[in-house]
Amino acid sequence: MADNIKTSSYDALVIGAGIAGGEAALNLANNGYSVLLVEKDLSVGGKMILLSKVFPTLDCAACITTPKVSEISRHPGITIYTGSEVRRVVKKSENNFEAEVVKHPRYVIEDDCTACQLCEQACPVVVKDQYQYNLVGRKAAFIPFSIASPRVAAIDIENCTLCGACEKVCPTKCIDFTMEPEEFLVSVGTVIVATGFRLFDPLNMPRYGYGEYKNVLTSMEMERQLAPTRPFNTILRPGDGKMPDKLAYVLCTGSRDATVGNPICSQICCMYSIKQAQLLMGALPMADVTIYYINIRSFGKGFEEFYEQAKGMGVNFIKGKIGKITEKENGNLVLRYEDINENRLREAEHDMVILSVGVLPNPDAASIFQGEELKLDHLNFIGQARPLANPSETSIKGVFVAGTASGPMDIPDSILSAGSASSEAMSYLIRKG
Amino acid sequence: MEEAEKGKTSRYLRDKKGVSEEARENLKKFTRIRKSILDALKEGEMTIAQLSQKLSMPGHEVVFYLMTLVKYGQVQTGEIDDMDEYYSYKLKK
Amino acid sequence: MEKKSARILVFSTEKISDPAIDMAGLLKLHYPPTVYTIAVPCSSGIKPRWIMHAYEQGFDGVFIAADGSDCTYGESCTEKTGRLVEVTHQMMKGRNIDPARLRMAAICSVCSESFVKQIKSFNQYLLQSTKS
Amino acid sequence: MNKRLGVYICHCGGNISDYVDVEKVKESIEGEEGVFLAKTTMFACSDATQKEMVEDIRNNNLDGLVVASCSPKLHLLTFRAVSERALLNKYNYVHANIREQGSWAHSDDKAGATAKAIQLVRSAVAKVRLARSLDPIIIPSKKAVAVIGAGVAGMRAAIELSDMGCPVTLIEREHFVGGRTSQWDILFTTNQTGKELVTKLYNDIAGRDNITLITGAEVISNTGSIGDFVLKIRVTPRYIMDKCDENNLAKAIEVCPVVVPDNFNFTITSRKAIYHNFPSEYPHYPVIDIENCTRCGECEKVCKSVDFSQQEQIVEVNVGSVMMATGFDPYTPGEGEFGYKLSDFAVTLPQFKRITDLNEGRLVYKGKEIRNIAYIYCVGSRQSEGDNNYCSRYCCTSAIHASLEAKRKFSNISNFHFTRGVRTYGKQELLYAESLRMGDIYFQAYEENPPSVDVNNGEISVSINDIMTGGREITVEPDLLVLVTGMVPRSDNSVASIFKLPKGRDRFFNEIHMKLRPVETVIDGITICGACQGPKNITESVNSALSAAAKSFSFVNKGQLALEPIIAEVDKETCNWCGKCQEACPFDAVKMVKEGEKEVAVINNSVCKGCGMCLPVCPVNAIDLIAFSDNEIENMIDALSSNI
Amino acid sequence: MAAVNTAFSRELSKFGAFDFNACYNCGNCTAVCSLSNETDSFPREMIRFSVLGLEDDIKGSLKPWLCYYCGECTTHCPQQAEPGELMMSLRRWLTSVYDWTGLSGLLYRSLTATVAAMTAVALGVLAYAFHEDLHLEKIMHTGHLFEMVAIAAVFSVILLPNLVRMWYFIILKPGLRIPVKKYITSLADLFIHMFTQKRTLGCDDSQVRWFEHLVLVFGYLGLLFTTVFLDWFSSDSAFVITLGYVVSIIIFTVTIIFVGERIARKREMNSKSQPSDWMFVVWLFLMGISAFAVRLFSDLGILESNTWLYLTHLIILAQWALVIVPFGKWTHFLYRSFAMYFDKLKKS
Repeated sequence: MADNIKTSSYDALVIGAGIAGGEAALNLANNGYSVLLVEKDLSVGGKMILLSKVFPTLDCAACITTPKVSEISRHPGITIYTGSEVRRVVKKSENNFEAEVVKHPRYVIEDDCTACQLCEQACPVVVKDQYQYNLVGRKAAFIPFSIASPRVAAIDIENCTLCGACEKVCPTKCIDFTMEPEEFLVSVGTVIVATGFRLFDPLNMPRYGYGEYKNVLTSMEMERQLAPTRPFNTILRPGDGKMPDKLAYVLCTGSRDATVGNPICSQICCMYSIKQAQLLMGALPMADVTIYYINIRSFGKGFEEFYEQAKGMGVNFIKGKIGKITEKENGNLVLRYEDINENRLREAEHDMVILSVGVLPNPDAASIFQGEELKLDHLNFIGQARPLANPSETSIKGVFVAGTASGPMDIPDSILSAGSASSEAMSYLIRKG
Repeated sequence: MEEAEKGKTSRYLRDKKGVSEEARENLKKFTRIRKSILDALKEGEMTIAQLSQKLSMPGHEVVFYLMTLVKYGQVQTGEIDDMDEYYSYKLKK
Repeated sequence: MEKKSARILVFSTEKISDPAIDMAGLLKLHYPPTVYTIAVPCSSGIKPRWIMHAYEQGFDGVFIAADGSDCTYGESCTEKTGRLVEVTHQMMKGRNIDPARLRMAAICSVCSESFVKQIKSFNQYLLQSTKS
Repeated sequence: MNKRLGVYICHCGGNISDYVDVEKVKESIEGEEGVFLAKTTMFACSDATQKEMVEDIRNNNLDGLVVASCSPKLHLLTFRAVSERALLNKYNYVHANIREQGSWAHSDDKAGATAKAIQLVRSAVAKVRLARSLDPIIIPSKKAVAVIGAGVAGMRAAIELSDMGCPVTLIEREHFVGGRTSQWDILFTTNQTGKELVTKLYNDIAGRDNITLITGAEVISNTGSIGDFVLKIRVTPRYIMDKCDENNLAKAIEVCPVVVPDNFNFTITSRKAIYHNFPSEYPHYPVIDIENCTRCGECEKVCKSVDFSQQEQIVEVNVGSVMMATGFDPYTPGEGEFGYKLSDFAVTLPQFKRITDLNEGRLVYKGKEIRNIAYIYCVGSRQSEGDNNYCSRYCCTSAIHASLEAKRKFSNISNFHFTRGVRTYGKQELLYAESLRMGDIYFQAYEENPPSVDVNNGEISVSINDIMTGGREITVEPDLLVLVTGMVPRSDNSVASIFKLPKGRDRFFNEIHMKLRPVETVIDGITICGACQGPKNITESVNSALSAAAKSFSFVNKGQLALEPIIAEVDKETCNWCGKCQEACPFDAVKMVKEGEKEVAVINNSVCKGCGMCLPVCPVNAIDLIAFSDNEIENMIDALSSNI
Repeated sequence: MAAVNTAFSRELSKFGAFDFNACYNCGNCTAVCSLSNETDSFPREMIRFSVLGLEDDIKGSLKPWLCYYCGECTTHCPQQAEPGELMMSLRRWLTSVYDWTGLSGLLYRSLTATVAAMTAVALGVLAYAFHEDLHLEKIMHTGHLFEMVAIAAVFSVILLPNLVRMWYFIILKPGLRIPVKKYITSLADLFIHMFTQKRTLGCDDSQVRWFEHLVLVFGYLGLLFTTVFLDWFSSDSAFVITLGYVVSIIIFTVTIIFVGERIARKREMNSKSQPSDWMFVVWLFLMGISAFAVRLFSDLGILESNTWLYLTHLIILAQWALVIVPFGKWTHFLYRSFAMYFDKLKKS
């Protein structure tokens, strides 16, 4: 393999092409720097591109993301590797980092694919569609989602039966199973870590019955049901296909909860739940939506007004954390909680429950840095060396952090943090160390 | 290794690494379920609850596979019932 | 032949009301297909003569989907749009055109439902008034 | 007139073609005047189709392009870029929205949707026939940035810009730098003090040649726009010479007979007319508050550095971009609002922070030792009646942090928090948890039923119907009542009105788009950051400051700028200056110019935003907006009203 | 209108409560508690009262006695505010409130005082024994007499007045009026709860705990009955002798299990044991095993030469009867049953 390693150099390496990484890359490129943007997923845009609408403006997430994404993908200063991983980053000296990047085979020649989807039609295999959060299936030959960028097919080699049907129908003959992983050795002047966050997995909270009770969903699953490219084309209970009319949001699922190891507030769940509640009131005019909360944290610009607006629309807000959920025979769910206002234990029946899952650190990022250690904070987010005056500095000089890799934040804050990281990266490059 | 012919490369990889049992099983399962759902719908429109009963398949599995068939254009959504609760589904002509 | 729907020309604004009209489509909120939209930068930049031209070309009504207080070009937008509507109303009276065939409403960037409601009622009005 | 047009009608993978007969649209458009080729495509935005368009344009020498697809908000820029790649001027591209305003809006009426699509495409064709090739307006841009406000955001931005090699003028209205941060003692997250942070930043700034710091300075006018702002700045002198003996100055302060409330300490203490805020304040030497000075001359007697002959100066600064970092004011409660002004022992949170900073060992205020402290939250924020509907974001954490610091610094402190629901978002939650564990007591009420304050013979009592205790009325009699005041926009609005900066509903400066362009304003070349944009803590302010620095830098770093050429145009023949357009223009882009004998209106290309507000007011119809001319609009209307 | 008393949480910490100030009032503890219901929602309310120091409200509440400490609340508390332990501590505190002598509170708060009291009783027994020249028969006779007198005295002088005080706080002070007839018709509940603790069955954890407890109660009452009324140590009846062996075996096996669990900290409720909890179960064990040994030695005819054994048993017995029963954890047995009784009365 050693002979096949390609070498190249850029001014900056940005790890993660979510909204923060994308913004940071654009800022750098717009100021004349060359950027390598590496994304482990098949499409850029991170979690945001999969959202329905965004608070508090209710802009459609895709409509904000796609112009950015297309600007990123067309920018002559930005090279994007999707389906790729940064294996190792070593700091050789100031303004001189060496990174090992592996591009996993997509088994489709990107330049030749016209996204005609004939391969997808032809493929006989159906597996869970991770981009629809497993609510429906997808083929083993597939385009990740309709607004994916690049909008190019890929083969899910784990599940492919290598029947060759896709190859037969492909008009441009762009499917190629002989592809091998490509390795790149890249030298860069600075690195921006924008590896984002993980969502809390509610399987770790068995008392909420997620996984066992099919009508208990995570907020991200609901987000997909509400998105323009939604899986059911309407909102249905995954348990039996019923249109729900009494929905509940369980806030602080996996946040502010020491028993699951996450004592901090995830900062976004209150607002995205309020947003989803508003969208649900629009999509299902007859439905009741109740939000069970400990404290509503609508702290940002326009957030409090957005919360008031939801109350005005008739969303119920009940102060009390849900203790446990049980399922009835008809698939409805009984939620047990203490209504703090009434100082009383209550049980409420809902036909669909959405767990507003919190933000957890993404542990992958730190381990790729060799030599100098990229320090994490005590919550396992990327540590900020000087959080007040230099919020994007990390323990390694010349490595900067953008977005939720350093802690929970909403989209505007992620974008500002990306601006901050790119700004510091630029002055680091100009200063020469 | 000889160069695989363009458009027939799947064979190359099949020879090289084979296909996992899991992937095969998964394909068989889907093919079987798809057939059973499509056969059931040949008899007429059905709701998910009805399909679930007829095929003795848990509701959530019916939702998953049926919606996948809707997504790939083999089944289409019909009318919603009077209670505005369940849609019925039919074969796409 | 009786018309099913009135011909309405909508002046929307690129940054504020046009996105709302887009969203109406996205949400599949239906309105008559004889409603056409021309997007301009700001509702206070619509010339009365364009509106008059539309009537001459057979449009039953003109609807200004104004920026309202959200206008990115400044707070004076509402007032200025109001003034041009006033001027146009005068011109319409001069030519014996029912002033109610010009309507204006502030449509914010997420006011899809309100847009559709407005258009439907305008359409109703126009159908009724042309019948009589 | 464009004669060779290419028209592409998109299926959008069924999104359009399921409801609109795209083939029919294509057929009916083929016969239109000037249409050279018409095609349908599955996805117009796919790379493959884009490549095809480029080739079609080049091979056929097309001079106009229409794509009928989704909303222009999504892909206008995409197809403009396609035109450019085909060497066709991008303003010869016109977008027709037949999805959001076609197939989707009329999915209930396929025939109607198809008819509408045809007319929409025809009107786009009518427009593109008249389209002109336009070049962006290129203007030189001065490689320098003015940062207004030397608080933590402004200082940090200045350093960053300086690092990027961009000269900076840092303008501070006060005589000392550091803004609000210099007023705080220990800060949350790092345990640094505000003073330490400001000191570090100041030293950093002082060591740089390309940052000019002007204190006591106020921007009084701007005659310029992006790339070339010309700011006039009034600089109030310190009345003290640069090189001065500190001992003598200390004496001068001592002898000054004038005593006024000290705003640095939020008026809880007083100072002299010659003063500095704290001993190591930056810049190092004091200043004479000339408004309150009686010119008694006592200070001159003990200190040679005092110099009353210094004069106010007007400085002119020329920069390519301006950054606003003017910060916030703490909310001032109304008289009687939660007992404010009714008792000496009702203070605001900023005052409380100064009180704890100024005390050592025991917490004493106005001669009384303070043991029990009550905090009322959301004072001036989340008002159900009042102007401030918004949440001020920082105050929960700030109050909890201040109360914990008081507890750590002084013995026997009990804290009682009267909240509206604690909002320690993110990692700040840990502070709340710590506060609870330290025994602080929290109450909560909703907006309808806020806590009430009684002042009786100087004794304060605070009562609340605590929802966490089943709505029971609970009363605390504190020694000190702290009103946790929120952030409000600066009361002095003069800078904003000079630049005509728009404000949001909350009266803070408004960005163009919270997510797409979060630090830019509708006034090109002016960026905003820190708390002048809305409540923020220090980290958040700095993040926005650095973002704004990068943005401002991008306006100036290339030495020139390209501006959108869609602006107003005056027909000098028809115009006979009446001034109405000038009145209508919100950006001051119209000037009267004498052309020989005639007075005519002239548009300043680099200032005009192309809103068109000047169009309808012209009594002789002498103004058109490029790309929205009478001819274009009327032809579009004609096309829309044509028969199918 | 209520005033806050921050001193109370410091006071409560002496009874074993800790970290309950961390509570942010989410109500999760109440929601996961299977004994909590719409009419009686706890433990959060009790935590809140404790944080604010609303002593009167706690005194007037039966909720601390309605909790059987399965530990679910503590396991799931997002703030790790130890609600279960708080409820336990409130029971200890209430015991001290009900106790007119004030000794309960002293013993709970101070380990030194407890050790001193236990030592004093032991020394008293020894002093008496030496006074009688270690004459076994005499001592045994007095021992049996002591048992009867102690039970009567402790109950009438200490426990009965304390129950009246409890009644005062729960029923009289809040101004509840309950017809006498109700007192009589509700008695059944008192006894059912006293002997079966059937409420524990509603708890979420395994029912083994309830069964063990039930067996222990019957074992304990059986031993009491056999030794005091059937005079087991001196009896010749084969039935009585066997019965005594059986019940004492029950006591020490069950208590061994309990001690083992406490050491292993298997259950949430076991993880934060206070000295009073240890003492209760250890002394119960010692009682069982020493009584067993005394009778065994007597049957083997070697008790005469082992006077120390009976003395040990008597010391344990005296400590039990004079310290643990009137002032220690034993009282929970009584107060809990009466709590259920009063609860029934209140709701009538």
